[in-house]
Amino acid sequence: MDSFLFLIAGFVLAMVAGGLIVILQRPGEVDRLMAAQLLGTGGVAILLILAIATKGAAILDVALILALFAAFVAVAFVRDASDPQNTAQGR
Amino acid sequence: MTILFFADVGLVLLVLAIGASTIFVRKAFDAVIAFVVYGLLLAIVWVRLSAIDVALTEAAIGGGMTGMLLLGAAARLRSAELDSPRIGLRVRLAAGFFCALVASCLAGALLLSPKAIPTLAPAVMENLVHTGLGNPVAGVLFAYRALDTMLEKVVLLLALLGVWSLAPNDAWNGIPGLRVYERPSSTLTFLAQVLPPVGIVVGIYMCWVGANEPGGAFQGGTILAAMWLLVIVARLERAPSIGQPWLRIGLVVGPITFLAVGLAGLVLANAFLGYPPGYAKALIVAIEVTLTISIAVALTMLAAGPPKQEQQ
Amino acid sequence: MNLALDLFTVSALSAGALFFLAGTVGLIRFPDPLTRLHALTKVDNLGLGLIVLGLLPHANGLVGALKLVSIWLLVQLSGAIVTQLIAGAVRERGPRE
Amino acid sequence: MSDATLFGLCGAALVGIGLYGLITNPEPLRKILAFNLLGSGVFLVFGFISRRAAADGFPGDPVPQAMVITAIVVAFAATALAIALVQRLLEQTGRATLSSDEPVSADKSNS
Repeated sequence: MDSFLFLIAGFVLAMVAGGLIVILQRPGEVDRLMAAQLLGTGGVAILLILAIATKGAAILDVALILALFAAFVAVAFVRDASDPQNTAQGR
Repeated sequence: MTILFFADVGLVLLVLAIGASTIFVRKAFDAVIAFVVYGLLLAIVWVRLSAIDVALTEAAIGGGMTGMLLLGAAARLRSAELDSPRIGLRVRLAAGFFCALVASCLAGALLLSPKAIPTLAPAVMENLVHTGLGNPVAGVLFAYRALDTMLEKVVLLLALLGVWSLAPNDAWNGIPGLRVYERPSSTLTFLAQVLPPVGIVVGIYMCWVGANEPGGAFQGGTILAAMWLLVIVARLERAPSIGQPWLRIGLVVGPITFLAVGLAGLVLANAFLGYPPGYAKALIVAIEVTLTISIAVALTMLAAGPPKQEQQ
Repeated sequence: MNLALDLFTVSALSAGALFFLAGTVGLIRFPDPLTRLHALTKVDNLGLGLIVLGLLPHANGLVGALKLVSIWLLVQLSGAIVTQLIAGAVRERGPRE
Repeated sequence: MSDATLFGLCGAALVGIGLYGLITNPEPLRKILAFNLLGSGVFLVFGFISRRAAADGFPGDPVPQAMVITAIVVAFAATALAIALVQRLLEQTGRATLSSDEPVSADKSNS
């Protein structure tokens, strides 16, 4: 069972890695804003699987914190991506 | 086990790729986004290294708070971004060679390190019983190396003094110039209303479990700081002016409690920062609670930056 | 009983992983930011949801299970709102690349 | 090769990458980023040591871990101070670069 869990964790990691690399390479800035969201979800999934597979209940806390801060950082992404354009137009 | 090893190789490659992109990408804002992603990824790496306490800290401070700070700075500096003079190819090659040399020396030292590295882990485990704590890392932070931990709080305050002292003369005691949403949307307002209650519970929980399980004052304080910043960024609440007495008290209450307990230890336990036997856990928990408050305030103010406007 | 639970876990986790695959393919293949955002949200809801569902039988007692579910709820909530925020940013600057 | 060694080597490589960025990037913000990258590489080396030293059945040696936690917080404080300095530099001079003797870039920032 454990090796199956690790297999799924590895698969999710591969998917997140692929998504992240594509997102970070796109020319538009808008796509990059999704990076935190993707890592938030995928990272939480990986950590939850690891927590169950290694019986480390504390890893759940890491997942919790990762989810919180992924949202926090995403807010900062959007703030700083859309802002200067507006103020530039305002000037 | 081999599956896990391959996954680890993939994780390392991903971390290296994203880490390298923070250096080699052209625009500063892109580099900062990559750095934030990198910081959050490192949390997974620390989990794989069985360092849960560090993973929590890295996700909260290394990824989240540092990311917030750098994103604001990158957006501010974007207007000043200029085609910086490219460093000549020869210099870059030389630098690359030098850096590769440093990295490979370090890698060699790691690979050639002796099988049994001197460790203090057994000593920590042996003495952990006397503190009444269950989390060895908290034991090290608050009993074994308490002086370090106390001075670290002082470093936070010193850094904050440094940031504040960069304010223009007329803005002293003013309101920090944290970047906020120009036109906050209702969605953001909703998030800033819904997430902080959850975050505050998680922050207090982190501080509470810190004695026995991974967690503690740093992680709890950082979460509280993040929630406060979220509320300010969404413009539900203004950043406080730095002259507020309650703010100043919040900043120093943790270090002062720590110092008071340390001085009391001089009398009661015959050593600075010694805990009288039997009271260690109660004292450490008291220190952790006050430190959580101080860390939350200090990190928020550090992320908010130097005061910009005069007090109104 | 044990076998049934394991079977349940395997199928739920596999289905969850499938949604992660779908999300990544969507991120790579979809033509504009809004549709890519759409692909991303499916990963939040169903990918993570199914994985949490599959892990539930192995959770550490009732408290552990509750924690798993509340983490998923947190991701759901913040994910939905953040996606809205990003979509707002996309709309503001137009669908240009 | 164990997993811990793998992450230790990753840390060593990150130190190299960060150092390169620190040397070759002229913008202060990028230098701050590179410095943080270098620092996290060093932390990972500590993580390797913490894992290696714990051969006696512990999950990890708590002493290096506690040091890394302290280091992460201090690195954040240093980053905050550095960023405040850069922003002040921008307000004062209208430029965010350290090289004052580059006529080409000076012209561009004036225009």
